[in-house]
Formats: sequence, structure tokens, C-alpha cells
Amino acid sequence: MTMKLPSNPHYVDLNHPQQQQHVLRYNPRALEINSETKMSQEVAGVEVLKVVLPGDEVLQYNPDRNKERIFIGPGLRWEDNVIRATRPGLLKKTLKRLYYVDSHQKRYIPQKREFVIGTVLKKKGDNYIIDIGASEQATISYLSFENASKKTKKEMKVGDLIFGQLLVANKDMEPELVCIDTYDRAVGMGPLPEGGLLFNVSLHVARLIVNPKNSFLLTISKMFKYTIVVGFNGRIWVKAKKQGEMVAIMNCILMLEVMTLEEANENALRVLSSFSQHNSKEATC
Amino acid sequence: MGSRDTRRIMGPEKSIPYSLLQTQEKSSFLGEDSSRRDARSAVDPRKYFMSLGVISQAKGSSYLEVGNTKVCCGVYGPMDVQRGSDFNMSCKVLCEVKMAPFSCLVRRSPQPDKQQKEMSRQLKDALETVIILDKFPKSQIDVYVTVIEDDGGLLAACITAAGLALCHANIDVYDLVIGATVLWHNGILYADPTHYEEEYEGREIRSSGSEGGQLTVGMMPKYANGQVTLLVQGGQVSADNLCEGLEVVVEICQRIYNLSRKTLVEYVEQSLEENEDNAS
Amino acid sequence: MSKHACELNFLSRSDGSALYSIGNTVALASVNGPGEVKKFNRLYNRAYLEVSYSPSTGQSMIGERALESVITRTVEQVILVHLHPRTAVNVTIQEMQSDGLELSTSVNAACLSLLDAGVQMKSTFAAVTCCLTPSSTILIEPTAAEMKESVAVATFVLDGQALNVLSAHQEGCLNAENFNACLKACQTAAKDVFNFYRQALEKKYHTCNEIS
Amino acid sequence: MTSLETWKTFEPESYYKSFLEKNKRPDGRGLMKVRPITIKIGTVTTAEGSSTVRVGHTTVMCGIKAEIATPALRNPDEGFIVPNVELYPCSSPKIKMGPPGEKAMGTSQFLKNVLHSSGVLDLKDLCIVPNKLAWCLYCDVACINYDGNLYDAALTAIMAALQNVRLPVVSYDAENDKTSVASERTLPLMIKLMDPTAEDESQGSGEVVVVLLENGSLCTTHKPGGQLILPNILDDFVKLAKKRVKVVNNLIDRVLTERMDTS
Repeated sequence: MTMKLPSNPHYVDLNHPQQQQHVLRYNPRALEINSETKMSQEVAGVEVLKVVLPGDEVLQYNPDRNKERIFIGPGLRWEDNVIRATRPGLLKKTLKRLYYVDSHQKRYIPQKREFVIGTVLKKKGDNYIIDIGASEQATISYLSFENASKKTKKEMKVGDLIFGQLLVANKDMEPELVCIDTYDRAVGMGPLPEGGLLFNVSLHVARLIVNPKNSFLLTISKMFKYTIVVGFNGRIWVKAKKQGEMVAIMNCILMLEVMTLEEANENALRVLSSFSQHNSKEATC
Repeated sequence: MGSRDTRRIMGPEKSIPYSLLQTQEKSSFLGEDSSRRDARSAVDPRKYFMSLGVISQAKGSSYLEVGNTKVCCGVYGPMDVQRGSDFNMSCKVLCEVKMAPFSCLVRRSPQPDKQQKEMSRQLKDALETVIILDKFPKSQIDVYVTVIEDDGGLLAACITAAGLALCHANIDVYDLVIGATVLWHNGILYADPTHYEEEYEGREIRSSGSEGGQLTVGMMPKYANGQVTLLVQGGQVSADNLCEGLEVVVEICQRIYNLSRKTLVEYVEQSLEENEDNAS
Repeated sequence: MSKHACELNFLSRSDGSALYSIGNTVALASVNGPGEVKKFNRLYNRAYLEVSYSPSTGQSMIGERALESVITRTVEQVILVHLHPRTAVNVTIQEMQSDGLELSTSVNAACLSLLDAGVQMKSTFAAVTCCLTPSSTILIEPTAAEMKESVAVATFVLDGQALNVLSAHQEGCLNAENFNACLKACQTAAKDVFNFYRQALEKKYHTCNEIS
Repeated sequence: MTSLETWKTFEPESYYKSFLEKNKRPDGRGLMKVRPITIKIGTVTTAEGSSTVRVGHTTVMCGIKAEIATPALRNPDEGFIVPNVELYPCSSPKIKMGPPGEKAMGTSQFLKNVLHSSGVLDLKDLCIVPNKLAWCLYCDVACINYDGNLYDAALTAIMAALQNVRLPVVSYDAENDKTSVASERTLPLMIKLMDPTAEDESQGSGEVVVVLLENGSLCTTHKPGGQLILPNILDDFVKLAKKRVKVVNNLIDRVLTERMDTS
């Protein structure tokens, strides 16, 4: 039963491999070095094949028999010439024959080069211990901040929020966080200022709203001016002028967890418009 | 039976041993023809049976039968101390005496009770002086004794079994420790009492000032011509009776000592032969 | 075949949860995915799995602990434990209402909550209970009353692919042919349970993510 | 440590694989061959019924203590049978002090299932006076040396001990509600001659326990997780168990008859 979503060109649903492609766009020079994940075109027609359960056989692949090469993304396992799914979710295939399973999860498993929001737990020697919601705590050395040096140490109190990229993340090692890219530039990373609002969403919602093709955040921005930072560990940080606006934005994003994007769009507009009249009424009387 | 034990299969709430309902006929300490119930003379001990290597995975193990008292002991060799306990130069000895629920006439609850804890502590004191502790710094030796049947002289049997198991585990000891028990009943000394005699003596009312009591000794017969490692005495006994009782106990320990040495030597010879024929 | 019903993502605080019922035996299972592990049960090369089962009435006695160990060893065989070393996966199963089918409901609830949490697994697994009536007819998923008069009760946990036997628990006496007949009946019944899983998961993945 | 042990501790898989290729087991037994069983009866005098069973190295002693209790309200004319397994720390390094672990609890529950479903002992025979007095048999299995295969050893031990039980005669006169118990133990239990034997096969990660009654009918199977097995493998176990049922049962009968003419 293959169920094809209307794969109209402008729709791109974001997933890990896609996301890496999305990230790389920031620093084009890093692109060439990193040959490991094949760059798929901007508007990749991601074909959603079907919903799979763990153990479902996706396809037979025998390296010496079939010639063309395919790539196996997260959620799949290749075992004695059969590719099986290991996680329930939507099986997806990008044009570059990259197969992966997009599943809905709440528990974050650290992946290399992913952007996450962490809270500082404690300072240990010249490292900070950061909680990123994974099974182990991440560490970040005080040197891996923009223009940090032996003398000018970056002072961080317990409980501060930090937005960084996972330099090292695999099952055998403790995850390591960095706040600079290969040119020692912060590129938006680093400790987050005071006064924002942090809340948790499940991982697929975070991936959904970060997708550049997704106009959900734009519709919200029509109503208020706000800055938003989305971590791939399901943590979102929002800062707007008034506290009420931040809560409204949070509620709009949390709607995505239960309804589809279009429904969320309409409801978001309704909520925000009623919120703004309430403000204007309050302002007038 | 204490709190509802959730880790065992539970029987009815209240069940009473049927022995309480039996008519208690007037019982006397000695048998009809004034000899001991199991037709032993006052001094000679019960039949001993010893065997080694009963538990395959233990470093050293022994099985001991003293008349009907059956005891099995397993020794787990010097291993590192549990994490977190502090460093000490001498070895830590951990003893645990466990009595099987069916080991006495009245069923004992499998949960640990005072008597077993006390006996573990006494055995620990006895063994701590026997093992050369500073040969195993930072380590711990576990001695587990399981009582299959208790027919009197239990502590003595545990000590002898533990001594044998330690030697079988080739742990350095000063000497092979042996346990023996004697009992006084209105002035007469009885060696190696059975559970019935011990029970009878225990129920004896002491008001009339009559002599009576029990003495358990754990000793090392050969080391520095006889060292007593443990002496437990209950009841009322006059001083000279006690000394006289001590001589008798030493003499009994000597006889058991020869027997256990013989068992150990036989065991070694037998395992040597085995090595030869599977080596050849 | 009595009615199966399930609700995924029932609890908000846990990584995966499922409220599942067969007939009127209801079990709620919640999974906390590869998370932090206590010091003394940390395993260097694999995830530590802990299943805790609590019955609908009363304290969990030895029977429930035996059930816990059966579920633990079944789930341990299916989860890819080596992918998350030094972590802990704990599955908590609360029996809401029991009408005889405790073992199979809790095993299926555990499987659904693992699917909801997205824990990596070799395959899905499903438990089916059947009982043999004195007139040697086989009833699938009997109620507690039917089980009482039945001659034998058997529960099989089968894996999603080749319907191999992952776990088996059978009481009461029956001869070898009946045993095989029970096994065959459970295997056919298991197919429906797996379809039920598929529908539940498809429902979950179609509603939230329909972006056009 | 001999080189063999170092090899075993460092690469356990390759150590066991080398044996499995020649389908042997480290102690030289074929995969299907069963360890020698020795059964002794009446080894504990303080218990009403007792037995010692050695299956290979595993040594298990079962003692049955009888007590008098009032029957449960739900079934007023039935006595009780309470099987329990005690795994003592002296039996193996893996077993720690303290309350029973998972292994001991699993085996106790298994024994309860078998005794209940095999119908070997009809609880109604244990009842002395309906909803007044009934026998409660505490069957405690103490494990002296644990070397695997606990299910089989424990079950055989209980079966042998049950047949060795001798209970005193109990008379109860209604008026003055006095019960009197005879002093010696004479009354044997009515054991329906269907004593089950367990055949359990544990290959590394999984274990399958099949309990067979003498008339070949299956009374309990227990496979807690572990290796995936094809259904037909279950049939091989059943055939295997059938062969063993005869061996063990006539062993018990032989020991019983010896006991008869000696006592």
C-alpha cells in the first residue's frame, strides 16, 4: 500500500539529513570539506513511501547484485541483504536515493552537527556541564565561544541557556558542544540573552517549523515582532516585547503537536487576531 | 509470619505446627534404661561424616554430618571488597549462617531471625582469629553456611565445616579449627548433646540451684599446643565443673581433628591421582 | 476475537505511552526512552532495561514479579539494546482493569508504547492468549470466566516477521496435538494484532503531519 | 588461571562457539544428552517428607513441613500447598545475600503453576475437617549447589519428597472442639501417579521449560523471552521430554520401593 503525498515541488518536509543540508548553507566553504552527506538539491522532491513498523522489510539490497548505490538514513537497518526499518514512522526517499524513516519522538538522541539549546548545570574545571535532554550531559569548554581566550573567560551562571552545535555525538562518547563554526565565528550561537521563554516540543515539530519552506513562523511574524531559536532537541526559545505575546506564540507552536499545518495556520491566525484586539482594546480604555 | 512477604509464595495467614496439638507425654532426659536416648555412653561423640568439594563453583566447600545434624559450607575466595568500603590492611571475613525452613521440628520462617544472626556473628569471631588476615589486604572472604538439619551442636558443626571448607579453599589458616559441645545435666557431663537433650536442658528451671548448662568451644588443637578461638557457655555451672568440661571438650576436639585431617589428606591424594591419570 | 482498542501518546510527560485493552482487560504502558541510568546498573555496552508491572488491585506479589521478568526478557530480545550503551530504558505497565488476560494485554501495551516512543527495535511483537475448553475447542482471548472452566490456558508472544515464538507460557494439561493446534490458532490471531498495530500507527502518522 | 579460563573470561563467545561447532557442551555432554540424576529420599529426619536430588552438579534438597491451618473461605474443603525455592548464597558466586532474587522467584512461581495444573495432589485430600482444619504443606526447596537446570531439579525433588511424606493421624471431636494428633507419622499422601518431569534446555540466552506428565500430556511450558524459536523446535522439546519422563519416573519408583522394604 504505497501512499503518495501530493509531492508539489514547493513542499519539502525536513528531516535530519535534509537539516544538515540546510545547515551547511550557512558556511558554504564548509560544504566542500564535508563530502560525507551527499548534497541534495534545494527543492528535493522527497517522496513519502509508506508508514513502516519496526522489522518491516523496506527493500532487498545486495551490494554485488544491484548496481546503483543507495544511502540508508536513520531508522533503517541493513542485515543480510535486506533493509529493515527499526523505528515506526513515514518511510521517505529523496531523489539521491537516500532512504530514511521520519518518526515522531520526544526523547532526543544526540546527532553530530545538530543545533541544540542546553541549560548550564555546573562549571567543572575549564568545562561547563550542559543538560541537552539526552541520556548523558554534554560538555563545552570555555574556549569554544566567539573570541574567547585564556584570559577573557566567558562567565556563565548555572541555569543560563546556551545555543550550540554538537561537535561530537555518538553512542560511545559523551556529547560535546561548540558555539563557534570552523571560522571561530558565532553565527548566532552562544548564550541566549535574558527574558526569553523556553518550552519543549516533540522533535518532529521542531524539525517542521525550522524548514525554510514552512511559512508557519512567517504568519506569526505578521502579528508580532519576535526572535525565535529552535533547538533540535525539542527546545524552543522565544523572546518578544511583552510576556503575553511570548505565551501566544508558544501556544501557536504547541498546536502543531496535535493538528496538521493548515489547521494550525488558521487557528494561529484566529488566536493572534483575538489577542491583538484584546491588546488594542486595553490600550484604548 | 511477619510482614506480608511479597517475594515468596504465601500460605494461609495463620498455620500452627501440629506438634503443639500433640499430647505432651511426660518425657525424661535419659532413656528407660538410664542410658542416653540414642544409646550412647555419656562421653563418646556422635558419628561424624565429612566430605569436601560439594559445591562446584565455590573456591572451597565442605559437607558435615554430626549424627543427624547436617551442615554444608561454601567459601568464596579472597575477592575485592565491595565498592565504597574503606581500605584496610587486613582481610574482612563475612559469615552468614542460613537455616533451611525444614531444618527444625517447628518450621522456621525463611526470613533471617535473631538466632541465625547471632550464630553468624559468633562464627565470624571464631574464623577471624583462624585465618591469617594480613595475607589478604584489601580483600574479603565470604563464608556461607547452610544448615540442612539441626539436631544439636549446631554452632560446633558450623565451625568444623567452615574450618574444613577454608582448608579446601587453600586459604592460609593458622590451624584447622574444630568445634565441639558438651552439656551438663544434674551434675553429669554429656558430650555432643542432641537437640532433644539441649532442649530439655534449656527448659530446666534453674531456681533449685541445680547444676546445668551447655558449653560450646571452637579451638585449634595443634597450633601452639592448643588455642581456644571461641567459648560459648550457657546455664549455671560451677568453676571446677567448667574446667573439667573443658578438658573433655579438648579431648573430643583432638579426636575430630584427627578425623578431619585424614579426610583432607585423602582428598588431596585422590585429586593428585586424578591429575596424574588425566595428565598421562 | 474480542475487541482491541488503543490510544497512543496518552501521557504527556513520558516519551511514549499507550492505553491498550482487549475485551475488558485494560493496561496502560509508558516508556521513558534511552535516558539516564543509575550508577549501579550501568552497562558499558548496552542499554539497561527495566520493566515494572503493577496489578490493578492490591500489592504486587510474587506472581506479578514473575510476569515482570517474562516481559523484561521478551522486550530485551527485541530492542536493539547495543545502540544506546550506558543508558536505561524503563517500561512501566499499570494494569487498569483485569479480566484474565493480564500477560497478553501488558505485553501488547508495552509493544505499542515502545512504538510510540520510537525506540529502535528489531521487530514488533504481539501476545495472544488462547484456552482449551473441556470439549477441546480453542477459544482465542477468553474472558476470566471462560479461563476458569478451561482445561488449559496458553499465551504465546510472536514476533512480527516470521511469527516465531518469542515467549510461551502455558498452564493446565493438554496433549501435544492440542498444544500445536493452540500455537497455530495463536499465530493466525497474531496477524490481526499486527494489523491493529499498523492501523494505530498509521492513524498517528497521518493526522499530525499532513502538510500540503 | 589456566589458559582455558583466561580464554573463557576474555572471549566467552568464541569459547562457547568452539564447543557448539562440535555440538558438545563445555562439560563434554552432547547437546541433547541429559545430565545424570541421582535421587535420595528421607534425607532430613525433622521434615515430614524430604528428598535430595542431584542433576549433574546441581544439588537440591526439598523438605516438606506440614502444619495445620483453617481452610480459606473461598474453598472451604481444600488444604494448601506452598512451594518455595531458597537459593542460598553458598550455592553459587552469582547469588547474593538478601531476599530471593528473580531466579528464585521465577522458579517458585513455576513450581506453583506445575503443582496447580498437573493435578498431582488434590487439595481436597489435604482437608481434615471442612472449613475447620486442613493440612498446609510447606514445600521448601533449598539449593545447595546451583549449576543451572534448577527447574528440573526442583520439580523432581518436590515430586520425590511428596511421595515420601508421612502425616500423623488427626482426630477431631466436634463437641469440645479438641483436636488430637497421633504421635507417629503414618499416613502417606494420595499421589495420583502422574508425576511431571521438566525438560529444560537453556542455550545461552534463552531457556525453554516443558513439563510433561506420565501419560504424555503437557502440563506447563514456560519460555520467558530469549532466543526466537521456530514452532517445530517446540515439538522436538516435547519428544525429548517424553523420553526423559520414563527415565526419571522409574528412577523415583525404584527409590521408593527400596525405601518401602527398608522402612
